Amino acid sequence: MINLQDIRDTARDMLAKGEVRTVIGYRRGTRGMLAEPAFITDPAQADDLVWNPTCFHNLSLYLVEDRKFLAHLRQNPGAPIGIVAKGCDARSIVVLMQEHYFKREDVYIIGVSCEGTGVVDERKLAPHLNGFQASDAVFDGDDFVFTTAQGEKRLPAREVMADRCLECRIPFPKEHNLVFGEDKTGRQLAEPFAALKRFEAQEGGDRWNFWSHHFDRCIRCFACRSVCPMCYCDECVVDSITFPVTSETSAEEKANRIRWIERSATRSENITYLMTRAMHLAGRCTDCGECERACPVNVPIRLLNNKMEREAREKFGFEPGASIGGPSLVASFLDNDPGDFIR
Amino acid sequence: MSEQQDYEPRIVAFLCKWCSSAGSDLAGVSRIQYPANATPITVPCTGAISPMYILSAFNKGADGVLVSGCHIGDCHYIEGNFLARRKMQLIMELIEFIGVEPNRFRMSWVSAAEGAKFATVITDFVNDLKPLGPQDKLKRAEQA
Amino acid sequence: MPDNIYLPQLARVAYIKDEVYGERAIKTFRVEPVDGKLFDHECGQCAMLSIFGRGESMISIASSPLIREYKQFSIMKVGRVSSAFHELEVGDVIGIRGPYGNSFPVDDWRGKNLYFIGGGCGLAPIWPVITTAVAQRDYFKNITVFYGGRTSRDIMYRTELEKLRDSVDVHLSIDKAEEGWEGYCGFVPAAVMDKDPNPGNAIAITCGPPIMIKFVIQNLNKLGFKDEQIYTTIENKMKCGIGKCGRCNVGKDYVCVKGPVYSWAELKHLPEEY
Amino acid sequence: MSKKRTGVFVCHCGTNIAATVDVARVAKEMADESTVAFTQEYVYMCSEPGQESVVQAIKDNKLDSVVVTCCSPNLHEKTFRDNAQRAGINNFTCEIANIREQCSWVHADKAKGTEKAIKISRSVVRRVNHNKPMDAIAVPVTKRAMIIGGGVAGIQAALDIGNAGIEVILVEKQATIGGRMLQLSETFPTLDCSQCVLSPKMVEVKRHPKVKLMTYSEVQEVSGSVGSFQVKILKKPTFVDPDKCKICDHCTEVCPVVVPNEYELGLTARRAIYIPYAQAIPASFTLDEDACLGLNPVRCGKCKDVCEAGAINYDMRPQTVTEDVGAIVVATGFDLYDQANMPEMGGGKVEDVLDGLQFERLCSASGATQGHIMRPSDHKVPKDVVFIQCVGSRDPAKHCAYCSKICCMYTAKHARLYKKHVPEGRAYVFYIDIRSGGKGYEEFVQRTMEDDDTLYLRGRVSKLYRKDGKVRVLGTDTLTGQNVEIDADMVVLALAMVPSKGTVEIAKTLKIGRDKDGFLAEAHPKLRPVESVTGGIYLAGAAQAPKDIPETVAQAGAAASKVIALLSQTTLSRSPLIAKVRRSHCTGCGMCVDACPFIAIRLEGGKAVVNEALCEGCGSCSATCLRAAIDVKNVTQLQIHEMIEACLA
Amino acid sequence: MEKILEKKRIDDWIKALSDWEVHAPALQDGIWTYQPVSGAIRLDHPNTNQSPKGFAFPQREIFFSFEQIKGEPPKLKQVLPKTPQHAVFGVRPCDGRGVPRMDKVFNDHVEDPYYNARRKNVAYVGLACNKPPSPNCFCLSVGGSPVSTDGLDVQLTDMGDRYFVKAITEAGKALMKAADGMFSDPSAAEQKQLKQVHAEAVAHPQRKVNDPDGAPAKLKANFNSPLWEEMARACIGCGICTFLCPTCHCFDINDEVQNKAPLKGQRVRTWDNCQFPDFTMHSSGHNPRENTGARLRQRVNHKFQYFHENFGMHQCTGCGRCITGCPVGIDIVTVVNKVTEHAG
Repeated sequence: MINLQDIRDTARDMLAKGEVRTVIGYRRGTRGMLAEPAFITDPAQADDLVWNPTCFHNLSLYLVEDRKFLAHLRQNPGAPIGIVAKGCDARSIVVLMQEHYFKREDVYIIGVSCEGTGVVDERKLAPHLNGFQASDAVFDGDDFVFTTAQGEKRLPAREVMADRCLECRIPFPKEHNLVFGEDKTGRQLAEPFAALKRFEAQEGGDRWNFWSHHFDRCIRCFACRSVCPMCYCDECVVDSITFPVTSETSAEEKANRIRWIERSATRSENITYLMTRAMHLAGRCTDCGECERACPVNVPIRLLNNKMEREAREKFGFEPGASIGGPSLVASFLDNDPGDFIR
Repeated sequence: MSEQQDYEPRIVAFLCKWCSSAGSDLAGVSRIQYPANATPITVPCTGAISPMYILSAFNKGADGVLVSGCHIGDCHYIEGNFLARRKMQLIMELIEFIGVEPNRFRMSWVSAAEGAKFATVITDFVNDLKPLGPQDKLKRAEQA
Repeated sequence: MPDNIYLPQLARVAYIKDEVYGERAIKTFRVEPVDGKLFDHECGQCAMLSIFGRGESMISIASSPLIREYKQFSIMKVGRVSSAFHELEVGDVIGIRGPYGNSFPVDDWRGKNLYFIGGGCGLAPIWPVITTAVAQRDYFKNITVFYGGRTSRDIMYRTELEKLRDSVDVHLSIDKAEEGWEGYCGFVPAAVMDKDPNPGNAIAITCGPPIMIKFVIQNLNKLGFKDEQIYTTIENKMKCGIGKCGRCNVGKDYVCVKGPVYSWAELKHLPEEY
Repeated sequence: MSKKRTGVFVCHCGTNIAATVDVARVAKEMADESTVAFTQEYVYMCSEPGQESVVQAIKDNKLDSVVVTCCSPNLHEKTFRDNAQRAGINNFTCEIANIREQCSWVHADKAKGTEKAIKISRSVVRRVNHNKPMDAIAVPVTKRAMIIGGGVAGIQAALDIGNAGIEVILVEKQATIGGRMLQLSETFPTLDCSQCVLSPKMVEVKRHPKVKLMTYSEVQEVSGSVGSFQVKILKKPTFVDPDKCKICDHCTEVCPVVVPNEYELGLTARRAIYIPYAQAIPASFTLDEDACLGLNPVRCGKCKDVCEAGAINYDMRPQTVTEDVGAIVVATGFDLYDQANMPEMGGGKVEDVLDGLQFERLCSASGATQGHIMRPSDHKVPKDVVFIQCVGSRDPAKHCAYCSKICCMYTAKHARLYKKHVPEGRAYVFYIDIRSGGKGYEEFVQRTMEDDDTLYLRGRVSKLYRKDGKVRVLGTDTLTGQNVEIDADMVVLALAMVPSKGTVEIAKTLKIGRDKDGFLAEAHPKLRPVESVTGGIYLAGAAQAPKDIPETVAQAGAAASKVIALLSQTTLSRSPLIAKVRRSHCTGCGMCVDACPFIAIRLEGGKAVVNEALCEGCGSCSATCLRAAIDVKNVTQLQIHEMIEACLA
Repeated sequence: MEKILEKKRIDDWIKALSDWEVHAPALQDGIWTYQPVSGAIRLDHPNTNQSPKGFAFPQREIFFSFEQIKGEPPKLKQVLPKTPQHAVFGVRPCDGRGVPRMDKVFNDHVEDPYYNARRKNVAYVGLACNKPPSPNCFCLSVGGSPVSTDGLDVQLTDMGDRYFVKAITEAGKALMKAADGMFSDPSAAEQKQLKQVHAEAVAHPQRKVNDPDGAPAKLKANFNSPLWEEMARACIGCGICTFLCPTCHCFDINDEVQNKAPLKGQRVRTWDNCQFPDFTMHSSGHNPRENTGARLRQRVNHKFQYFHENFGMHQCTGCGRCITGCPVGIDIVTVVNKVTEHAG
């Protein structure tokens, strides 16, 4: 069991001593039970920190934001930034460091083991609450306990837990400066890629019907991209909502930005966007599940990323976020990579 | 049925400059006939082919996309085709995953000496594409 | 206004002149209607110009409203659409819709001294006022034009400015001294201070890079100009031109409708989002 | 920036293009492109008037870029780029659209051919819209050359280059230079002694002040490019100091190990310490590490004990040296087709069936039998000898499709040598037909047939096997239609020539292409026969194709003169089409650094930086970069995007 | 016109609307969206995932197509939408109140022909909220009400086994007339019940903007408050809040090219979003709203200050979608409250 107060004390301590300049963690939001990202700089606010089944955000996103902000101000980081990280989040941090986005010493990883559990999937939870909204959620062994207007609702965790947590192979932040909770690596509530397998079994020959339906529904709000710590590019190659302009940027360069897709959220363009994103996340996605959670229209984005993850694992023995010095998936190869698809 | 017979798949063929493009030149020098469905785009190396190109070609209406380069070990740039092999495998899997016919994407190794093989690769690809009909899944729809 | 405000009218490029070369090149275009006539405009108003296939861009109309035969635009090459404009040739057809925005209250300024203070490509938006005032020279008292570029090669409307000297005071400046340059050397705000214009019965109209405008206004204030006596134009990114697409607002005002012309008295109360 | 003004020049190539492509339509379609200011078609664009018209059109129409739609860029890209430059525009703004090899020659349907030609041309027009003028990169030339392979080709090339005053390194895998020619007894058609001709040249190599000889050495890695290669060479230890070795032969007398002698093609044996031939250069013994009991005085040490010169040193270790050279000649020679592939010829398992090289050694005065022809099984003089030509050659179904070129001649030579040694013997030659093009060659074969009374049988041998102490050869004489059955004392197979094992390896190391038969590919079969596809690497001898000695020597000389010409320049221009970083987009993730095969990219201040001297422009970086922050100049992602679009318009 | 419709007859009513294309909320893929009605409908939905604004302001609108042959002037072809008459069922009062706000935007100063062409063919059949359909509802705070008829053509009120059906506009009357016989006149008891239901609906607790009337002035006063940056710290700059909003109307205009030579393409309007960084970025790279704080302020101020200053009403209708949809918990109620409290 994780003692929340320990996390708070650690944060307060480190902030007070100036060992970290900020602790990025979770605090209670104002909309129901949901936690929201918290940026604690004042030791007195350390008690705002929470740890519960709604702490789903992959906070490493804000390490990226922090670096961008510092770069904008042309400032050096100074003291490291502290971050509360689950297993998947910590692996994202590893990938970011693998990609030199920041240095190890710039980050103080306050790891939190998911132990035998994971975060809640609001979509799975909704039917259980009969339209009511929970005001609080807590871990309790194998159960989650929700507080609602109608009283306490106890649900077996695995019934409402996010698929990715059920399938998680490494629910422990291996890379950390400090870790809370037990290392329960290897625990899986469902087999890896179970949702993917379910999908493949069930959709059989009719994948296209399934996917075209979802590709039609995408509204290209870019929440999947915005919420993803790996989508840190200053300009997205597929559909840009920003472009970096420096004094070196010529008018010609601006005029010649490639329009791989149109701005219209039509099927073909959505496919190209989502597929490119899946390709670009291959070997980098640590299955934090944020893209799918953030999607306002429930496009099953995670399946695409999962598919890539499984291919990389099975065909190339590649595990994303395994080590800071390791090679990236598409910039490396093995002599015996399979080639039987080539004619 | 007649429509199916008349249908001529449009193929974008990314050829590496050193092997497959040279191989296609050899096919030409040897006058080996093959269908005219594939328009070649010569790139320095298969390693230079971004998965974006494949997606974009389908987006712009290609019925099939071919990537062809040097045999493993023969890459003019030492290892470009190794890198390509990985990337192309991934994009192929992804395309298939969403329900696009896997036969719409093809990768082959054709050396500078394999003019006949180049012709065979194109011929086979065209023959495999014909029964699939036009690719309209990833294709940008014509509007108004 | 036409029924469909988004549908541009076709206009033919009748004349192109290179004003400034290099990375931040400026070209001047004159366009004439393909059929019928173009809309009438007032000093300071803008038009949305299209190159079909590339897109639209809001450009201030640089010709005087007194000229009905054509409209003139001076466009700096900065991005996608403006680069396309720089590829145009005489005879090419573009799209044009407008006019958009408010205008300089030129008629209210009759009998006053006018000071025009421009920098870089900021001469274009105030050029219709200058040329209109010169055309109606008798209506106004002294007219003075301050204009500066980074270098002598960045001075636009060079020959036109020389011609102006017949009827108005023209003070040209460049940022750094150059051989053969006889005008002022230094930034435009300093050039203004150098000539010490008198705020009495005067209106100052300024346009240029934001940082220039800021210091020009400070200096004008120092010289005794009241906020009501200072006019400027602002540019924000625009797409629709009619206050609907939502991006050009400064506070509650859509610049494409309520702007781009503001007196400093008005502008200083608006949020600094331009 | 004004609008691009591109000129499109459509070549008919006589009827080569015009027969299947409606060239007028191609020109018309191109004229519709917004950036095309001029189009023209002409019957032979590459002809002088054609080229002139291109130059004139560029000048007259103020064109800033050019697309010539014609044959493969391998043929005339340079021609037209030169013309562009002559007309005053940058040569990199000229591109070729290949509508011949990739279109008209391979399609018969004119409608479809025309459509495809339009797509190809349009894609190149769109590409050229974004071509940037650029200048070639000047690379300083290293005035040294390297020859890989010390056979007659390598020797000739080394001497020619050395004689031009250019330092040259000759790398040979074996313990001696000399190669296959050193194994031959006499050479056709003059029947002069092979070693007598070659030995002086070998000595000259050894003594030449400009030639650095590295025997028993192998090329391991090559990096760099034309004008500046870095070659890593492994020097295997010989355990004998060549300077001290007096070739007194005492060591072999005491060496207890006996292994087959590969120089005698296994016909005899040698010791673990040995000298390949008496004439070996360097004239020194070599200790075969694999065969030796252990390079350890405790275990054996006999050779070291008897060596008065103290030349033997067990402590020698493999050494890797790196040599900088500006050009490389590959002369790695041939092997004979493996008999194991030919079960109908006994698969190498039937006694007294020899290959041509073994027979050379039998005939050679320096060979195992001192020039006496004896059959290996019982050392008797063979009375009936069957020579079989085209073994493995000219058999596209099962073996090598090509003609090995020299077999007709050396078989005739063998028959004559045999008859000289065994005048009473009967020689039979099975042949398909006789190819004796060459000075004095036809006469030579005729003499063999007529003067030496050799029985030439036109036909193939279907089978041979050992029977009653002889080799029974079953064949057909297609001229008489009779089946022929000969009980031979010895059979000599004129096996096909194949690229040597070393050739296969070096092709991989150097990244030079091989042709369909595995020989090294020349850059152009007619116009650039001694150049590999890679700049600065040249080909000589049988590694490129089967050839005889005069041809080999001629090609070696040609390669040498190419090298001399190359190295006479102080700088070379390198293709400027290399990677360029868009710094505003680069996040410094380092994926390009990992993907670059040439270690040409590094991170500096959080951004990728390209080393222009090392970048080869392969584009692996650009396809790996997730944010299109790195591009190969003039093959940018934007250009590929435009080409894709044009192909599908 | 006030009528009673038995609940079970609602499908018959819809069947009778053969001149209309009827849409109603349906649960699909885990979210409620407006779908063409093909069978029975049930009007017990929470707030739909997206607002019904797309009926008049679709995410993609083709303005005109253009064609040009080299050397000739371009040919433009106006493409005004010709939509069938739509009847949109189950529109919540907050979304109903979005309609007049959108009408204002698209007709202020200049009329938008595309919006109007669609808008005139849409009738909104509203459904009063007996209880708040979303935990993030706050319509009462912004001048709305769970029983508001603003922007609606018909209002349905759920009264157990029947609907109280009230025509608000002529279009609404037409919808009811299409199935005249199915309705009965409300009894006095039913009238009373309606009042009762409505009163209860209004009494239901909701989330609350503390000082909606003071908001415009206070937001104006706090334009430069550091609070904006702080509150937007978690903002990821996606477009969810605006895409789901019933009154966000920002758009982009782009030329989509199908063929370059000869040129063929169309000018297209697509939804755009003030939270995207390039929304206001000048070509020069200068961006008046450079960071997430400025962009959050723009969204909130637009809803609660600028619109109010221009039209005398809050643009926000209190549907709560931006709160529910935000992946990082940015909560417009909290934001407005914090800023207004700060102004204190």
